[in-house]
Amino acid sequence: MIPVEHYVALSAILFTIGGVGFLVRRNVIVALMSIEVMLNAVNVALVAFNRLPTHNNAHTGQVFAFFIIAVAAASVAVGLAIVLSLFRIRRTVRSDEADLLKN
Amino acid sequence: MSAIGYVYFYACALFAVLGALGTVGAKNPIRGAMGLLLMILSIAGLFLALHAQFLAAIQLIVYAGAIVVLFLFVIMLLGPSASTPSDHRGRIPRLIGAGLFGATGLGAMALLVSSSPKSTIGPTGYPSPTGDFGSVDAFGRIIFSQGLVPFELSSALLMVAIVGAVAVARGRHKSDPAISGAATLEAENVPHAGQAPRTAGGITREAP
Amino acid sequence: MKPFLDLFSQNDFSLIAVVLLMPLLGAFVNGVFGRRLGKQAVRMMALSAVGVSFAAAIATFIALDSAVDAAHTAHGEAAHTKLSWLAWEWMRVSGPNGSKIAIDLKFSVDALSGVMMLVVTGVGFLIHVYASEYMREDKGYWRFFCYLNLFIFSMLVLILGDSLPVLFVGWEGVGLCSYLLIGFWYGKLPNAAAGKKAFIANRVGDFGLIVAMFLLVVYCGALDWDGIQRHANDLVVTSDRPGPIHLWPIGGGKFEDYVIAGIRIPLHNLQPDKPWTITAATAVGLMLFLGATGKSAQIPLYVWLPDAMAGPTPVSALIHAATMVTAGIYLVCRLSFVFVLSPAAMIVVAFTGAATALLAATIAVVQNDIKKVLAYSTVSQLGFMVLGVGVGAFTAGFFHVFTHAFFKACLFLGAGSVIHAMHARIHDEERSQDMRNMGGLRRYMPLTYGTFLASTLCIIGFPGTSGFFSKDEILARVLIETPTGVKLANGAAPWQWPSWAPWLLWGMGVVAATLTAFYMMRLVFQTFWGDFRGWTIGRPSQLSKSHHDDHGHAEDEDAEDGDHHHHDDLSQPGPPPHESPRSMTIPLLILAAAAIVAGIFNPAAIKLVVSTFSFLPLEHWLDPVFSDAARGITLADHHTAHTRELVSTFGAFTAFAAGSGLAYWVYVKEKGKPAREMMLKVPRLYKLALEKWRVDEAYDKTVVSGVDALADTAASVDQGIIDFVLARLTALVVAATGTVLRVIQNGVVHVYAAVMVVGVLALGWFFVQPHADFTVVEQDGDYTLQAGPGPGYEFRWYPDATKEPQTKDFSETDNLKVHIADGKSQTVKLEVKNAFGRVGSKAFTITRPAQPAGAAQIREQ
Amino acid sequence: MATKTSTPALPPSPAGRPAWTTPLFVLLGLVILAVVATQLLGRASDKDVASFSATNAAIGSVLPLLVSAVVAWLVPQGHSWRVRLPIALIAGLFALFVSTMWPSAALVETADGAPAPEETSTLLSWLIGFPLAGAVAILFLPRQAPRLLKATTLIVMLGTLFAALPLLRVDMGRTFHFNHDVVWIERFGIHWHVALDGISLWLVVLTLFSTPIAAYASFGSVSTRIKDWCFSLLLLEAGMIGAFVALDLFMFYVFWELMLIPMYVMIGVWGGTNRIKAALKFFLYTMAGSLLMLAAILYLAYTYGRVTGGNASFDFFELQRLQLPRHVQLWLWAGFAISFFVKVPMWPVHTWLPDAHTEAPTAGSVILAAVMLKMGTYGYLRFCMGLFPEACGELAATLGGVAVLGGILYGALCAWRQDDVKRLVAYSSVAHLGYVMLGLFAATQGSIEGSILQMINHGITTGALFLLVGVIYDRRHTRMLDDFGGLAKPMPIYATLFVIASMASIGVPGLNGFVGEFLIITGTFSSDKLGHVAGIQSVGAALGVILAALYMLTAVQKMFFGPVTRDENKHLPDMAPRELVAIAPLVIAMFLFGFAPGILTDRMHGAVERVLADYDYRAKSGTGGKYYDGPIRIGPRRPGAPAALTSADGAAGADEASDAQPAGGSPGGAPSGLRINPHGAPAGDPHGH
Repeated sequence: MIPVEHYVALSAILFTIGGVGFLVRRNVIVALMSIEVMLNAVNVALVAFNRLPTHNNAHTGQVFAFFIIAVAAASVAVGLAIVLSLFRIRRTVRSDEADLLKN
Repeated sequence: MSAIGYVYFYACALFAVLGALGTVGAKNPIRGAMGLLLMILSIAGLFLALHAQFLAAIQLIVYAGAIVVLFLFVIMLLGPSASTPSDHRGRIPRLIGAGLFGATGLGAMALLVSSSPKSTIGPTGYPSPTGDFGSVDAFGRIIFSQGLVPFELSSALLMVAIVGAVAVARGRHKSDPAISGAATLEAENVPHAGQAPRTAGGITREAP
Repeated sequence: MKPFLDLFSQNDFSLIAVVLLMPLLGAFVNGVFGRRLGKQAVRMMALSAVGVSFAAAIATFIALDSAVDAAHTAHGEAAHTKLSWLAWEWMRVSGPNGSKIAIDLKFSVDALSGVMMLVVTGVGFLIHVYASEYMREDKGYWRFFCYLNLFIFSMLVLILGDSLPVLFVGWEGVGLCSYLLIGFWYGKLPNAAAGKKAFIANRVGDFGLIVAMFLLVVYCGALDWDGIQRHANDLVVTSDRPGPIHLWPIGGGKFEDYVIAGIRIPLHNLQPDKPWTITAATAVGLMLFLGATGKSAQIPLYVWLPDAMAGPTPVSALIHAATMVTAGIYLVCRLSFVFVLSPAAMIVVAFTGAATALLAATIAVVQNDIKKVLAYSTVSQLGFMVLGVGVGAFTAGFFHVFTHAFFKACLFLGAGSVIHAMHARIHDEERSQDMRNMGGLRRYMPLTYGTFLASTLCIIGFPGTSGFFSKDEILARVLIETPTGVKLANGAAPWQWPSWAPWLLWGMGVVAATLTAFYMMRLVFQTFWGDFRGWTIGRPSQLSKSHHDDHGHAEDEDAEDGDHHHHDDLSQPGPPPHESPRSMTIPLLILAAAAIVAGIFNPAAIKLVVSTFSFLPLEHWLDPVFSDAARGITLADHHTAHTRELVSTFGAFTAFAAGSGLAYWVYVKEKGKPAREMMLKVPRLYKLALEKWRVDEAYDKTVVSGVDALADTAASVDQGIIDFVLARLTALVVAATGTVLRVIQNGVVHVYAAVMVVGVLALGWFFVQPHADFTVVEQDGDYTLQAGPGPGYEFRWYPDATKEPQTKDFSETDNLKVHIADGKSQTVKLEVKNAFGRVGSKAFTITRPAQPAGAAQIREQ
Repeated sequence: MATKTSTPALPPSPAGRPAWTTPLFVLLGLVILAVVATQLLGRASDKDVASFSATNAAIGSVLPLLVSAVVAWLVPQGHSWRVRLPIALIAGLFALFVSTMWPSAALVETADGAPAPEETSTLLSWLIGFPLAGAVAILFLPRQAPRLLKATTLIVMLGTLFAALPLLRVDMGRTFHFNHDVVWIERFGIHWHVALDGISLWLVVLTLFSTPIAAYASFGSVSTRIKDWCFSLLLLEAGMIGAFVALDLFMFYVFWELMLIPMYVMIGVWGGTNRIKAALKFFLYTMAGSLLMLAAILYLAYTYGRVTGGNASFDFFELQRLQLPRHVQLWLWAGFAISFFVKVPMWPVHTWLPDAHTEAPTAGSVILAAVMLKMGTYGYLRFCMGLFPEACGELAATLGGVAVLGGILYGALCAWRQDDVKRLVAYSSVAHLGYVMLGLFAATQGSIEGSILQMINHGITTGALFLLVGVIYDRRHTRMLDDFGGLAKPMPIYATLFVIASMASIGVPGLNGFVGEFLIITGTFSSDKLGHVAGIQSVGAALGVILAALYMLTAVQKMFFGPVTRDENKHLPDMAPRELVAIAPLVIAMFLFGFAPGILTDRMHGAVERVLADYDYRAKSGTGGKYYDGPIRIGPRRPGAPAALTSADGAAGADEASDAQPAGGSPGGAPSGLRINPHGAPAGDPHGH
């Protein structure tokens, strides 16, 4: 059986990749996708921990992951709507052009 | 069994990491979306290995079926503008942040692995879960009993998200949404212009 | 009468309330309804108010007399008797050592205040009668009588108040009325300014009074007359707290070197070897006297009184000559037992009085304005009174107050009568009061002249008149009596007068008396003798009636400013000046008569001639009041006294004779030629005297401009420094910081995300690190240490840090109980391991003090 | 501005009106009769106390009616019923007030014999609630009906005033009354705790008294946004009352901030030309101070919870039990004191006051001067001296110097240099409150009573002055001294009232200003808290009386005397009925409290004694201050503290269960037997070990 640490390590790697992607990429769509990567990483960790014998077959982690998926769906929907809106205003999807707050 | 399990895990893990790297690294967002799809599929595989069959299904349906498609849809809608040329603006802080973030992530992982109790890692593995762990039945029982309120709230959240998405994406005015939206935002940046009628009331007192 | 008086008991003598409240009622009615009442009603209200008050005062005085007699028969000797009436408790102040001193709104009449009360209501009534005619044409008639009645009320409160704060109410009340009446014709700026000047000069005196009051509260623990008298000796206590007053270092503090940032400021150089102290009696005496100088127009605060003549003439007569200005002398007499404790304070009083008398007389000699001369003569006479009380001759000083009230009131009213007459043609205020425009008035105004002359004879000390007796008494007493104070509590004698002081004072007094005789006779000769210089006197038929009729004081309220400056065409002949109407002359006659005969109340000078003479009613009457003060006064022995009295009387007589003779020679014989020659010979000296020695200007240059500069500095510091630093500078700093921070806010989401990463990093580090902390609760040597919680914390306790831990492994036990014996200390250590397996530790040293009730001391290592 | 009423010259007919002379002499006779009658009655009273008190009671009930009637008759003809009726009512109210409050032995006797008046424990909460409810009600009224809005506001305010009358019927003694304690937020130990003692009584009464006056006066000059104005006024009143009666520090803070907002709005919306700047300055200064206070309050509450091992508590009496070492106490003291000093305002944080006053509308100035500044002095007296006596004692001498130099003298000098009447009065407030603070620092019975008296009197006097300045501002739209001159001619009544108010402000004895100053100065000199500088400080304070005359009389002279220099001023109308009615109660109060301050001080003796006993108990060792030294711990309750809901005595026993238990006691059942025997609980040292 695979030790849970492996899953956690995988989760950490995915999370880091997603985080770095979010920070480095300026394409808003890609940034959103990076966020999805991070959320998925978290899901992996949660589901893995849920397998630990200390949890007595409870579904806590899985339920949590389920809700995260729901929230991710919502965030993507709104996020992409914002991307469209931004594109309409600035004709770009580059996040560093989206500095309307600055002025 | 054990060996197959390892192989399966590592294969899925490898694909997941590759997919993630593809998502993050691809110049073309379409490729990024494909990478995301790859990662999602791999993770769904991992979920199966973790006795989370229902979740794996949900992962496929919601992520692969809805979210990735939505991404693709938007990318298509934007066309060539979706992929942006790189420039140097804000690159250094971004790289520093990314570096810090990466270092932290990896450091946290190292710390975790080094400090976790050795006894829990072992070849014996965990006992298989009893009954219908991870199945739709079991999941549904929990969702509709203990988790009913959050579940209903999540539906409300999705509702709100849909309405919000429609409202945001639709723009302000039906006629010429692009220009008028920009114009409104510009107008709001002009100080006080919008408040003129309100302050007038206060000033009238000074009139003798 | 007797059954009526029997209604009132000695301690609840509410007839005093009638005396007091009648004028108040008059003021109220005239003030609120006067505008609509019409002059007749206003006049009737005002006169009846003061009249009833006067009648009640007489009744009170009779009752007092019988009470004094009763006390006399009861004790076998004259005892201090008073009738009192308590309205209600006014307030309660903090005394020494947390005690509370009740201050009552209580009024009392004793021998001293009884006489003053009669003078104030009596003279006040006469002046009301006079004023009702004098002010007939004024639009502010009702206002005038409102103020005048209010003044009588305040003056009565001042006199009848049974404690210093109640006196202070009257004190300020008369000041307020004086302010309002000086500025009565407020349309003219100089009048308003003079009122303000008077009020502020008086306010300086009030400062002294307030200081004296709190000193008395702490030292005597009382503010009512009896209480102060009972505890007066506490004022010279030198030993225990509160002790003498430290002038330097202030309050008896100690200067030590002050080190700031390594720089030593040698403050110890300011520390004298022996602190400079004065007794509380001296301090109280000086402070009370500061109050008196304000109200009684002594150096240095006399400057307001001459300016105060801007008010209507009856006001000058009532307030600024007869009554209010004597309040200071009344105060000194009232608290004579405090003053005599301090010869040092007394010498200041005496010399201030003598100097004022002399200075004011020199100014009066050259003035041409009839009211100015009288004003300075008032200041000078007040100086005499102060000189009298300053040497301890309280009866003599007070007697001069009494006689002066009559003759000075009469003089002012006479002057008013003259001005009234002059106003027939000369409407300009300054010129209508100028003596150079008068002359020969005795032909046209015989009654005025007669009364004026009688009062003048009094003031210059014509033998046999009241002024002669009172002034001579003062001068004689200067030589006979010396305040020596009482022994201090430690047995030491207080500071004593130098032996030359009485003679110097006497000399100043005699010179001042000579000058008085000179300038007063000059006034009479210039005004009433010789030829009329105002205008050509022609037949009445040649004149239009209008000229004659509108001599009413044009300062009526509705007149436009400047309207009343008729261009008096004095080259045209006019009617002769006319005698004043009856309601003006009758008060004059009464006052003049009183002035002449008032001497019989204390004709001490007769004793020189008839040694067995002992008809001294006033002295006997006031004896109980001043008996307590007598212990601080040393009299010359009988023989010396007799000689000195003779010398003094001779001196006084010479002064009168020389002064008036000189005036006769200069102004009647030589028609003023010597005066003009003198004027030309020493023009600068003359000018200086005419300009009142430029004291006002000197005050302007020093005190006033000093305060001015201080105020300017304060105002500019307020705006320029405090407001700048606190408001504008902080705003500037905030704005600058904002400018700097705005650079970071570049609107790029990625940068924000990067910054967030840094924050998350810091937080993460905090959670990864374990934090060992605990609180200590003590209960009789049992110390309970409670560790603070944290994520996944496990604990290991070391009850003694130098020894082994309590348990070898980390456990969930988050508290530890240790017992520490008295006076012992112990170091306790805690190690904490968190979920990440990291270990932190913290150690405390707990010290339990030896005393059983003491608290534990915890020091962090 | 139609003033047909007062000035127009009724040309007095030379013969006068003989009809009037009769009443005059009737009056004269009446006074003599009254004196003789009291004399006879007084005789009788010696023999028979009962009959005297019965007479007294009869007089007490008839007197107000009589006074009203007489005053209505006395008001000069030419004034309409709109002046007569309110003034008669005001006079009647005052007569009632005096006859009930008169410190007389006979009355106390009856009070002792009869059962003590019932105390409604919720009364104070109602007093806060009425204006608050009124404010909410205003929101539902139509903006287009200004008369309705104004009437509602006034009715609510007067209703609150009348509802407060039972407060005056209770003999205050040493303790707190009308205690109302309900758990508000249980988790943090926050209570709704209101109670009243002899100190806050008068401040509450002052608030209730001056707010309707300000409101009524303002309705003549404020014409825009009436709805918002009424709302602000009512909210402000609720906030001020709440702050004066709150004994829970959290609650106090809430009300403290609550009253800030309406005032900010009032200055910012209805103010003068620089109103925005002034409002911002006012807000920032006060806010900066109050945030420090918030931090200190939170620290105290948290520490309390930590030390007792139970919940945190914001209750004043509980927090008073904390014994804090020097370094802690000084910081906490600073947090509180700076907040209060800003509000007072003390030098050097006073510069917001002139700006705020100058720009505020008249009613805003009146309320600001009359009540809000007292918040600072009251806060210092209640909270700083109650919670940190050692720190107060240690710094008293220094701060006394600041109060004298920076407040009394510096404020007066600055006032002298102002060209703007409102600024002048504002700086005079700085000087007057310097006296108040000096009295508090001196901390003797007399000086504290004097300080409270001075707070009330300053409220009355300065309130009146601001009202009067508002009157002339409404006519001329300027406040510059140079724009006036000779106003006594066109506006005699106005001039008279202004001079009376100035004299009260100067501190002429017989008017109210004097008593407080005198008590403070004598109290300061006899104080042992100020060390060796007590003498020089009281002399400095006495010097202030000269300067007060200087600046006030300069202003009076420039405004009213001399020739009328400007044509605009020649035909100004005199006081309008509304203005007269608004100012009348203040003028009556000036005379009343000048001659009978006992009415006020009688009720505060006990409370001041208690405050001093608490204060002296810990700070008695004089300027050094004998601090408790050691870890923070909790002491026993002070006597006189009402039994609070918090069972802190149980909590002090460190029972862990207090989390589960609703902090002792039941929230619903406010203890009924709260009224502590006013003569019990001696001032002794309860810690006597």
